Amino acid sequence: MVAVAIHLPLLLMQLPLKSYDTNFHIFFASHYVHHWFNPWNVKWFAGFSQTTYPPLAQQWVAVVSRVLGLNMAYMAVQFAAILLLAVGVYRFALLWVSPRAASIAALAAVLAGSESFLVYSAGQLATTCSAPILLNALPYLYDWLRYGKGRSLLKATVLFAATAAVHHATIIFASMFFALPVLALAWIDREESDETSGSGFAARTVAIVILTAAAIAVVLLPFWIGLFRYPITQTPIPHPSRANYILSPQWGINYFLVPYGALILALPFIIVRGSRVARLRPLMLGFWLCFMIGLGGTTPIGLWLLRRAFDVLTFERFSYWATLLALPILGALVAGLVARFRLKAAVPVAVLAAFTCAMAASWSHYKPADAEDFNVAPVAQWLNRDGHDNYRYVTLGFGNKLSRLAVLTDATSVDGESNSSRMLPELTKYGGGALTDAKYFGTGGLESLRAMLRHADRYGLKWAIVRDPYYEPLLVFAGWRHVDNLDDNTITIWAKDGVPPATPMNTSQMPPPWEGYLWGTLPFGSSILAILVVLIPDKRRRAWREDEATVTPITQETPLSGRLVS
Amino acid sequence: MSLRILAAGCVLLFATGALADQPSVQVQPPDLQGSRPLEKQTAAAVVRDYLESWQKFRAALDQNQAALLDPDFVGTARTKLASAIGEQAKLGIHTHYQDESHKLQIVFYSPDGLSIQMIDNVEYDQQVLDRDRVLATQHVKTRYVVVMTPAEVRWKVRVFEATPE
Amino acid sequence: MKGILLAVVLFIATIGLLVIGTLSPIPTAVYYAGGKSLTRASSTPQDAVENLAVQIRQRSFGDAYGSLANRAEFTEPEFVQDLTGNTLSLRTFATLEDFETQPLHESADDAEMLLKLHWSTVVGPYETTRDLHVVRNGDRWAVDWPLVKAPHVPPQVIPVNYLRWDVIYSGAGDDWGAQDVQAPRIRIVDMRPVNRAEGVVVMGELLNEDIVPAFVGVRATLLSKSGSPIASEGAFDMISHTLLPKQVTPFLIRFPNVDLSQVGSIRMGPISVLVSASADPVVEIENQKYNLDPEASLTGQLSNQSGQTVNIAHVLSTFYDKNGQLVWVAGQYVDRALPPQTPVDFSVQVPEDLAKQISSERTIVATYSSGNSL
Amino acid sequence: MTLPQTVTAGSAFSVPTSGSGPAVLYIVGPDQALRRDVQLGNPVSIAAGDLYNAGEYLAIIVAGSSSSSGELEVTPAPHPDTLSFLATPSRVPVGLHNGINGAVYVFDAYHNLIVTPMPVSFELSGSSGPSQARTITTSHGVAWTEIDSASKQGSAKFIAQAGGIATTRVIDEVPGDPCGLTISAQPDGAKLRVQTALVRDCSGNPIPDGTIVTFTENYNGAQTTADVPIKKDIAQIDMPAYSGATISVASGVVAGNEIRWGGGR
Repeated sequence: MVAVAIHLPLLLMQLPLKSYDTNFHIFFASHYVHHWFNPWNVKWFAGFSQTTYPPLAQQWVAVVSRVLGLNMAYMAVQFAAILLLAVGVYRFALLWVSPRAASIAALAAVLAGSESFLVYSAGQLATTCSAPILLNALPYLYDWLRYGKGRSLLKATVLFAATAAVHHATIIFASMFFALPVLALAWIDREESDETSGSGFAARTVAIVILTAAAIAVVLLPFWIGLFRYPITQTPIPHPSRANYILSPQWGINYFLVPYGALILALPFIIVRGSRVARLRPLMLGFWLCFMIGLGGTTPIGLWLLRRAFDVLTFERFSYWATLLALPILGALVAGLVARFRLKAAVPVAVLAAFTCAMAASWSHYKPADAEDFNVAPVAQWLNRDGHDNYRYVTLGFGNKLSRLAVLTDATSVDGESNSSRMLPELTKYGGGALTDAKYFGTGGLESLRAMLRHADRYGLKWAIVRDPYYEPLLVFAGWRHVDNLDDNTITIWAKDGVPPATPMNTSQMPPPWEGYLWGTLPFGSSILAILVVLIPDKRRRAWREDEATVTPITQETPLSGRLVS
Repeated sequence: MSLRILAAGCVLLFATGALADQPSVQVQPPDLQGSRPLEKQTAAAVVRDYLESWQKFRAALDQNQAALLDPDFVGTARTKLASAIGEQAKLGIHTHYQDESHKLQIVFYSPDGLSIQMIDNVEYDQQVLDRDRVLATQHVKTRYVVVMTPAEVRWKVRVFEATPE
Repeated sequence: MKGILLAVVLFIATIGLLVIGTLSPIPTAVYYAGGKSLTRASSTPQDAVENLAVQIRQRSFGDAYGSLANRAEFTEPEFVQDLTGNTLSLRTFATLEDFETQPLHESADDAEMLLKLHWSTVVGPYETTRDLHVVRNGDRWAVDWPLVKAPHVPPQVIPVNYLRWDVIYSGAGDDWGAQDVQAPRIRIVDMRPVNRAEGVVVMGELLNEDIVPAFVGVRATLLSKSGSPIASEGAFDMISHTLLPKQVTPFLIRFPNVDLSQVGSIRMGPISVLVSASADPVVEIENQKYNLDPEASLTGQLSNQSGQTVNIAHVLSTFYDKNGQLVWVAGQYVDRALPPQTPVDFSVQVPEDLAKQISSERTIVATYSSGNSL
Repeated sequence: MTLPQTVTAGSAFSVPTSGSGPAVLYIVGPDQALRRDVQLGNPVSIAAGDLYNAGEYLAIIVAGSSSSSGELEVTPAPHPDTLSFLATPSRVPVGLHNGINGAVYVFDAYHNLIVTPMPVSFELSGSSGPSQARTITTSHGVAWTEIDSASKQGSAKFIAQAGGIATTRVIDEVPGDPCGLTISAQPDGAKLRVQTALVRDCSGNPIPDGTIVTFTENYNGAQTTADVPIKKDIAQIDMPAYSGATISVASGVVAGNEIRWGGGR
């Protein structure tokens, strides 16, 4: 109900459209609407394969868009993810703490600043959709490791595969932070109950690792093939989540204060509680490590552990995962406080939680992805008429409206927002992000833009659509002519004379048709299968919950929690 | 001399194409009016683009899709062909053209380089169909006067007219 | 007990990692923090200069101004104008990408430091150098900023008598045979390929032979000895794209990683488009002097003879040997705006290995004036 | 069905038919498709203006499941209605041999190219001097010519005429390169005002305003240059006044005189 009350209105207002990545996901989804089995998208980078990004969340947006349209379909899928997160956190927390604490953890998940930050500011649909699926998979992992139930093995494997189908980074990185503590927990609990031999436990572990790895490999096969054929070799692109948040406090606010909010006050207690209770230690350690990495460049630990990947990853998602890992312990803490101090605790905690959620949800208003909202429809109309779409275009100063424009126009661009999908050397060599934001990437971004403009003829790049006069001098000196104005002269169109019409490019990178069929079938199929297998009833579920309540160490070791449970 | 070699090359090229249901093509040496010399690359490009325009012409009249004409026809030729396609569609008929042979000769290259005129002695089969029912088939042997003008990356057919031989 | 110990270890580890990460930040963190290292107490002349550069890089002009020893000599806006220009210019949107310091002289109470600032701009990087006098003030050092005051343009009325061409085309649509104005006639009057370490460079000069302005570009395609294309590149910004009647522009086209021995022939593709244009601004290039020392360069001043400010100027120089053969083409963006009637210095660098061949030069200026693009 | 062998584009004609009962007549070609309901045994009338695109047509009569067909050739109307007159260039330097060319494609009222030979007259008449005229017979519907540009600048009318239809193009005959470019200098305060004499081409035509004249001053190893547009037939610039400086002038590839300031010419 809290999720409905808080997030449904915000999603109905389509608040995520202001975020960084929402339009990117909608653009990918719009391609799946028209070309479900053909991942080759000609609209960006002079042609690229969408197999470079796991498709499941976007495919669901595409499916739902048949009824709701793309924007609302995105909101619907995002809302489903939020609901699923509450369920996932509850089920995951039940592994560690009492049902009451788990309920509070689920409630906290809905109010978590990092969730709202990712949904409304970052627009990371894939991260926020994959984490709930992962969380829902973990109890089955525990079940399989503890009791060796075949159904749990099946459910865990399918859910892990579905997680991968939504987001590769979640399955590669987050699964470590989440699964290893669960593995340790199962081992601890096994020692206490002595139900399973060590070798049996090891065999189950190996079995599920192999099965899951195989399932993930198959479900995302075209993705892995693409990664193998074209490993990511591009120059790292700066991202402020890799800053030191103490030295760069503005980024500290953005990537630490806002996502964690009032949770920061609880961090010491989470460490203390997680350390004192043996059974919570794996979870606490997982949280601590994820938290430290989530601090980006504030500490060197991220660089030490991730090495080159440090310069490729962004770290707001680590803060998100750290929050989710902290929630069970937080739930127990809050449950204890409320039990002890009743309203005196409940009210301030509720106020802090509400403030955290409100701040993060409204952050996109205070620090918008684009300084100014504007309508790209006139630009799309211009590109779509009089044969303008025979040539490629580049936008300058469009921010994430680049994706919105790409949805609306038939014309193709040399630019795009999916950094891992880029193959053109002008884009990968210099360490700049999207050309439309070239100036924000310093020398690297501007070198990349100049290289692209230099090779305009090669790519049939005739139009530069400019919303930031900053770029005008470059266009003037590089031989582009101002040919038209749009939208009350706030957008100018520049043309390069003598450019031949665009021809298909990068076709050697085009996935063969069979990969397209796999891409259109397996990831989406994994989600359908996940829904079906989760519906298979679990006979021991109730008994397990009861067991869990009794073995929760909080009840045994702390008088506070003892009172809570009693 | 080079144009003769070109002509011979074209004959060879398109004669091999005949094996694959392609028309036979014979390019005769130009009999030029106009003061502008015709480079062999230009002559080859014009012939190539004209023969390609026949493929689009065939497809457009067969499928009643005027949009197929866009890459190859412009001006009067495009207007007239598109109008015929509209009339065909309205009458519920379509026409299948199968060109069997072309004998091409460039006869005029305007001094400004902005138009090339060509004579094509062509033989083709014309089959008029009412949906799938063949109404009539005729073997036609005629002469086309073709005027082509340069567009951005290719020559386009601007005048496409069958005339008495 | 074990749990408390773990918590203590984690707290210590956390604080330790935060301290390491802050005192010895990783390169990415340094980049976002705005400099080579953190600002720290200016206990040496080097620290003082580096702190100032970091503040400039972070565009914390207020802090930078506050740290200066001679701030009483000028106001903060004057200091900011010195760095960013008092009107729109290349400096306005330049970001300080990197800097270097070099001590020149140091005593107990003062020091001379060289500060090289590497700026990034939309048209490419440029570099400025400042000789800084650093003075000791107690246990702190502070920089005397050598302010270059923006030249004051006296109040005056400059008669506007510019020539302008406008073009009316026949309009869209396909009206074959209808008359339209033809593109301007242009001609490549000189062309020379040379082999350089970075690849082949094709340079030359292009003349607008017509009586109307031309918007021009040049493309070169290198062909192998068998006639197949090796590479095709355009002059990009190494050409003045707007050419008035009878005006000549140099051009330079780079082909990285190609050796001239591979090249059989070169196909040049000049293009010209008839455009609306203005004969203004006229920029006089005064006191051009070719210098061999300390580094080969052409220096001089640009003097804007029109009444309109030129925001960005691109100086393009063609260098010839004593036989009049083309030796090199070089360009330099001028980081300051050109106010009317006010000379502004420029310097065009020449490769050292070609320096001694140069006997004469010819320079033109391409200009950008804000709001004048259509 | 008895078809006429040829018909003129846009003209009326009739097709006699034999037999009885209702039928449908199709006339189908690449440029047009017609359908008429007919009563067999009666002639089918095609009204004037119904079949107007020249070309080869297939006429088909369909009666029930049977059909018969024949060829029909539509020829262009004999009278020109439109001339596509390609005249280039729009600007030409004066006194250029064969500098102006024109090509005319002759079309009838239905935009059919008239391929039967017919005379086309070309005439170039300038604001001064005699006009030049010639008549060319079309071949495959096209006639072309080349004409010298006049020696005096100005707008010339280039007229093509065929069968009473005339089309006019305007050719700007423009000055050639500057000829005898000379400069003089006068002190102007601390500066030196350098200006050209009236800038003319070799035929005495004034060079248009806006044409760039390059001034170069050399003094003591330093050089000052300026690209200056001609305004009101002269170009002028203020340059540093150094005694002993040499100042030269050029426009495009044409060099002018050189003067020495303070040291005489």
